[in-house]
Amino acid sequence: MQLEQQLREQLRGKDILLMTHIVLGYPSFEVNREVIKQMVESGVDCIEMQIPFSEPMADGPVILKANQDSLAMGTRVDECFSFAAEITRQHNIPFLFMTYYNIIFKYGEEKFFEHAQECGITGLIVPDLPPEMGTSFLALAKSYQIAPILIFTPTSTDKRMRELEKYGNGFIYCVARRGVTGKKSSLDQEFNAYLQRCKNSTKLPLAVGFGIQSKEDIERLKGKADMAVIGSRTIQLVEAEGAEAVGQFIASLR
Amino acid sequence: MQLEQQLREQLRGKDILLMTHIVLGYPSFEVNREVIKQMVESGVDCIEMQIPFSEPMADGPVILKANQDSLAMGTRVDECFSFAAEITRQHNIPFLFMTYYNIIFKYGEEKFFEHAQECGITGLIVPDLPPEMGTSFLALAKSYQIAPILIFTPTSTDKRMRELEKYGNGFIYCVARRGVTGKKSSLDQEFNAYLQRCKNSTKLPLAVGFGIQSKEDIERLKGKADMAVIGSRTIQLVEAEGAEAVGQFIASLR
Amino acid sequence: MDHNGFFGNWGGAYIPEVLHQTFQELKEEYRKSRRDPAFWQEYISLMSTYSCRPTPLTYAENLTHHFGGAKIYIKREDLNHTGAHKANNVMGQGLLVKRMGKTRVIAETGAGQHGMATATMAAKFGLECTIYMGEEDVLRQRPNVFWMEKMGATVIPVKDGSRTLKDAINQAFRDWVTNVDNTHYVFGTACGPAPFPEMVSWFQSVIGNEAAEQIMKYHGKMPSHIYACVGGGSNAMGIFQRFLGEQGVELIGVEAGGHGADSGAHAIRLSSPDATPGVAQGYKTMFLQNDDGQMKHTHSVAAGLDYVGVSPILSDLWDKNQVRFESATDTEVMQALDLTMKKEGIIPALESSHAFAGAFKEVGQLAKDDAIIINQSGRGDKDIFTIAHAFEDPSWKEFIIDRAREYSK
Amino acid sequence: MDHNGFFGNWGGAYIPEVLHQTFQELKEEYRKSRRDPAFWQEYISLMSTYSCRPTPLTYAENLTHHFGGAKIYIKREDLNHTGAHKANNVMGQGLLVKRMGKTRVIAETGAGQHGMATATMAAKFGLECTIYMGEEDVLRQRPNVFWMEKMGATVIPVKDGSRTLKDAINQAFRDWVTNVDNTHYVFGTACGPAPFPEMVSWFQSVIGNEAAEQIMKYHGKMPSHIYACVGGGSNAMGIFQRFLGEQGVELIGVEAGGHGADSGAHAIRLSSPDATPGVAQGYKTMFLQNDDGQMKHTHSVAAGLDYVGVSPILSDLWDKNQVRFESATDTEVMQALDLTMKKEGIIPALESSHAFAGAFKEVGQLAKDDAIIINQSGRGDKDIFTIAHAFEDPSWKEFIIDRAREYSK
Ligand SMILES: Cc1ncc(COP(=O)(O)O)c(C=O)c1O
Ligand SMILES: Cc1ncc(COP(=O)(O)O)c(C=O)c1O
Repeated sequence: MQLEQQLREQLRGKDILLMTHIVLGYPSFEVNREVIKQMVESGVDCIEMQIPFSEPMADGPVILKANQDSLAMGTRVDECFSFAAEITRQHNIPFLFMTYYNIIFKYGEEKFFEHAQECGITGLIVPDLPPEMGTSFLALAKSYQIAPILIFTPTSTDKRMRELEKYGNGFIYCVARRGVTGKKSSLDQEFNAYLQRCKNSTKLPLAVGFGIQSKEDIERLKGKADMAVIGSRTIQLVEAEGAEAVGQFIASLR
Repeated sequence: MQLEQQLREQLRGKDILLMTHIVLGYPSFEVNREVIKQMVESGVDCIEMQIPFSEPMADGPVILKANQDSLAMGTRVDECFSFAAEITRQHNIPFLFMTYYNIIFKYGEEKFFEHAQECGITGLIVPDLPPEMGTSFLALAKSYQIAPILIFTPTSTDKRMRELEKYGNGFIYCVARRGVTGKKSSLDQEFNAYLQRCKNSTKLPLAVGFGIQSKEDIERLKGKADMAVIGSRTIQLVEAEGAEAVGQFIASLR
Repeated sequence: MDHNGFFGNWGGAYIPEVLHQTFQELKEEYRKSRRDPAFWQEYISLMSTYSCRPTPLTYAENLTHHFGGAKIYIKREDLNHTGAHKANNVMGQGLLVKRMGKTRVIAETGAGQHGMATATMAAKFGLECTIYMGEEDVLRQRPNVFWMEKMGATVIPVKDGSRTLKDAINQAFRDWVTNVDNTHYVFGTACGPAPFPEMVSWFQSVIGNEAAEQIMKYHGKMPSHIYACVGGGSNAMGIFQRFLGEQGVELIGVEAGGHGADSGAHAIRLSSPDATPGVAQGYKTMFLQNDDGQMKHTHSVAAGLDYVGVSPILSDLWDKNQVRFESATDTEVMQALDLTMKKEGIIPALESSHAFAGAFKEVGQLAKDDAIIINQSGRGDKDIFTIAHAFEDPSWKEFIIDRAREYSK
Repeated sequence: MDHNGFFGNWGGAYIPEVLHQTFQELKEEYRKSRRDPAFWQEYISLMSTYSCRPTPLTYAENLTHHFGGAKIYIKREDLNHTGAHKANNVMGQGLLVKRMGKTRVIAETGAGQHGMATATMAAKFGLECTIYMGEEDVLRQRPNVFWMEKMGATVIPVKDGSRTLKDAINQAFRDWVTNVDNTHYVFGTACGPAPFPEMVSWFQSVIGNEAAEQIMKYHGKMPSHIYACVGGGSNAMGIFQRFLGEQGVELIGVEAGGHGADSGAHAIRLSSPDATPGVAQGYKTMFLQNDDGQMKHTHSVAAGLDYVGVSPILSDLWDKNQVRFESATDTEVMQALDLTMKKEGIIPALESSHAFAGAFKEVGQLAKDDAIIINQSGRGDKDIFTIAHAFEDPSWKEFIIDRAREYSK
């Protein structure tokens, strides 16, 4: 409830919210720090921080490489927690963890939630954990008041959406298309129909992600979604032009 | 009968006869001519001239190579006949053709015998023609008065020897051991027993071949065989020391 | 399998939401087919006209005398079309694909055997086909890549991670979530999200069913031991299932010992303390991972065993002490291969040679009137580049150098 | 076969006298075995437990549709242990060797398949083994040499003559006459002195016997055409025999057209005027020879068809118009191979691909309700070096160059 309320408050006076994605430890925690600062200052409303995993099966080449490079430089899960604690103290927007289930499972589910809560994390995105596999996870999410972000996809039937929504909290993550992160999505008529179906299936705020890359994309989502998610694009930007370029890019999206 | 009589005549006054082997066209007909001359002058009693064949399955490496090289230089069957005609006119010892059956078959059996007779050839050694396969061959041999030389081997049973002898003429070629031409044979006790079996099986003169290489070998055969056959040894000698060396070598054997 | 795809504590289906619907359809088709005797009949008839089923059970007389213990029988999956048990699984899934009306298949491959089998099936069934193969494995198993391409498949070398089997699996999933509508992912072993572990084991069960009948016919009673190598676990499950619960039959899975259990360079999940429970590649099992849950690099001379996870069904049987797990090192495996070639004129795949090595360690102590079965999951002549290399055969090296000289001109 | 080993004008036993006795024993053992039903039973049981008999008959649905003519069935000798029909002959002779009490076997080999099969049999039967292989073939088929050596055989490259199959045969005979007491020469095809042509054909007859039963079961009537490649002629004899004299079954032997019938670079004995009757390698048949009776060089992309002679039994059937002979060029053969891989997921050996090429030229014109059988004598994955080379596959070349670089260090 915490996360949903916070987002709804932020939505007052804004057409649409912006969520961005960073991969922790890539290219370094240093750079993460700077990027987040710029994002927050440029008006990002929510940030998902990915704890890297060696097998990121739902990620495309950009984020996949970021995961691997981060791990190759020695990033540990505990460091991700410390970093989160630091960041959430500094910035007053919601921060989420995005990671694969094994990171949580191996850490110990309850311990993970406990630490996440201590670190000020308000939501969790776990792309390989459908609710059927997450009974204890969902129960813990409830007791630790951390929103489990469920995912709608273009292949989800209405029935499936209604089922997912029962477990969801904070917001629903609508992936814009089939596939992995990174490639551009065409936000066409078919997409609009799909988004309408999503809307009909939940009362939670709707975030749209996967391939959202430009002001134009975001304009198209206004009125149809509550939050736009920028993923791979900022990672590429940092790779190409450095952390400094992020602020300007984010500002240009609004 | 011609050949047998001639050999028996030559045997008068000699302990043992010598037969030598040359491969026609190897290293050239020129050299063949010189080698034969030296052989005859040094007292060789009989010469088998091999018409080369591309598949000399019963020959060892020395004669095999001689066959191949002769063919590679273009030796033709008709040249072998012309050469034989020339040589038999010049020298007054028996000359035989040795070759594989395909040469005869392809030439035409009757035509082959006719030409062989015209060229003064008195015997034929065909190592891949057992009498069962040679019905017409044996009949032609009889009518053209050319001796078909049959072969006894250490694996021949007494029964088989008696059978072979029925078809044989001129002499019997006892191969000294299992195997192909060229390698040294040990003329031991077992060999003596075998030679005795050969003797018991035929009234024809006995020639012993395969691996006879030295005066010592020939000494051992005296009294047991009628003729010793020198094969690969002279070919190697010509290769190593030239045609001139042959006369001295032959002389040294006696 | 419970309704969530678990076997005891293991298994499940940890899949991206975009695959939910396609898994529903797959499970439904699988359930229907499994209930339909005509399906199994069609499957058996396909396997006996296109592949060589039933595969023989060979009595290894010379090896038996050599070790002087129990009688050694070899189940000859190497005689399958394409040279390994992988054909059983692939042809079965091919029939399902036809029923589901999909037009494209994808697969991961380690040794190349599963890729070969899938490319073969795709050619036969007229399906489009893409094979993901770790770059390192592409290098190890080039001939298989050549044949896959010749059969019309596209082979994509995977350059991420450790560039082996697990990375090829991730990449195949990435393809699948993108092309889910027309594409079926032909999973190659008894791992991955449910229903794959059970479904693959079902298709492979033909091995054990035949073996049971054959051993009764030749030996008159059940075997005392059955040995199978364990990569993902499909050939092991294939032969084990029929004998589970048979009195007096011990089932032994042989894992890849690599440079040794203590070396860190191996792929031993169940018979060493190096693996811990985890969730990856869509399922929960014992994984070789670090304390953070990051997967470790593995090593085996056999590409097909060089994998971080293991069938959840085997983890369950291990939990329940119904299957014993052992390992064999690269060196032991090469020795077992050498002996088997010389004594029986049979060339097991490097993967299968693990089962032989495992059996050879024990068979001498077993009673002479008992029999054991070794599952020969595949043939080794595909592995010429690895095997000739591992034996350091000098004339092989010379031959390759000569060939290269010709190609470099 | 008459008592001198002739089939019409062809055959016989033109052997050095030293072999007379051993041939007597061989003929006697063969005659006894042929009369003894227990022998054939032992043979069939060996082949069904050690190799994969009966081999399947596969309906090639896609090829059938592609050509739009008669139904195409493929007899799958490629699924035999060691990958070719050669196993049938070798295992049969192995049983005879055991009965004769000999302890050593020798063989010639062209493609390497017969050598592989013989080395395998020798390992299984505990016999010493020496394989003669033309030097050129050693180069073409190095992997087979590696495996033969690994199975304990000694492989001797033959450097005489054209350094191919016929020279290996001569060399094997030279070994035989030397070691006749303990050695049996396992002749690899339906050629050579009697009783080999008939005896080898007898062992191979298992192919046609199975095929007849199978085609009746699947197709309900006899096939209209049967295609087999013809090197020495053993796989062709193997499948043809059973159908000789069957009404409406046409038998077609496909020879190696090499660079074309007019090129002089081929191995066409019966379907071109280039061959004439001759006697070599122990038997009388149609040989590719010059006017003096010297054997010519032959050429084929398939080592196993690259031979100057042909089975005397086939020459006789050709004389009597009971078998029709055609040829396929190297180019046609590569195309047929390519198509078969893509359409059916099956990789015929280059030798066998000749039978496919021959059939593909005709099958489109044949009635749809008829069926043809193509004898797939072996599998092509052994030929990777030749096939990848012939297709000029660039990544294959690169791979070889990389490997060589590693070995040259
Ligand atoms: C011949 C062979 N055996 C065994 C395996 C291991 O797989 P599994 O454990 O699923 O049988 C492979 C995998 O590629 C293989 O090719
Ligand atoms: C696969 C295969 N097919 C055919 C042949 C030709 O032999 P044959 O004509 O005796 O069947 C060979 C010979 O090596 C072979 O390996």
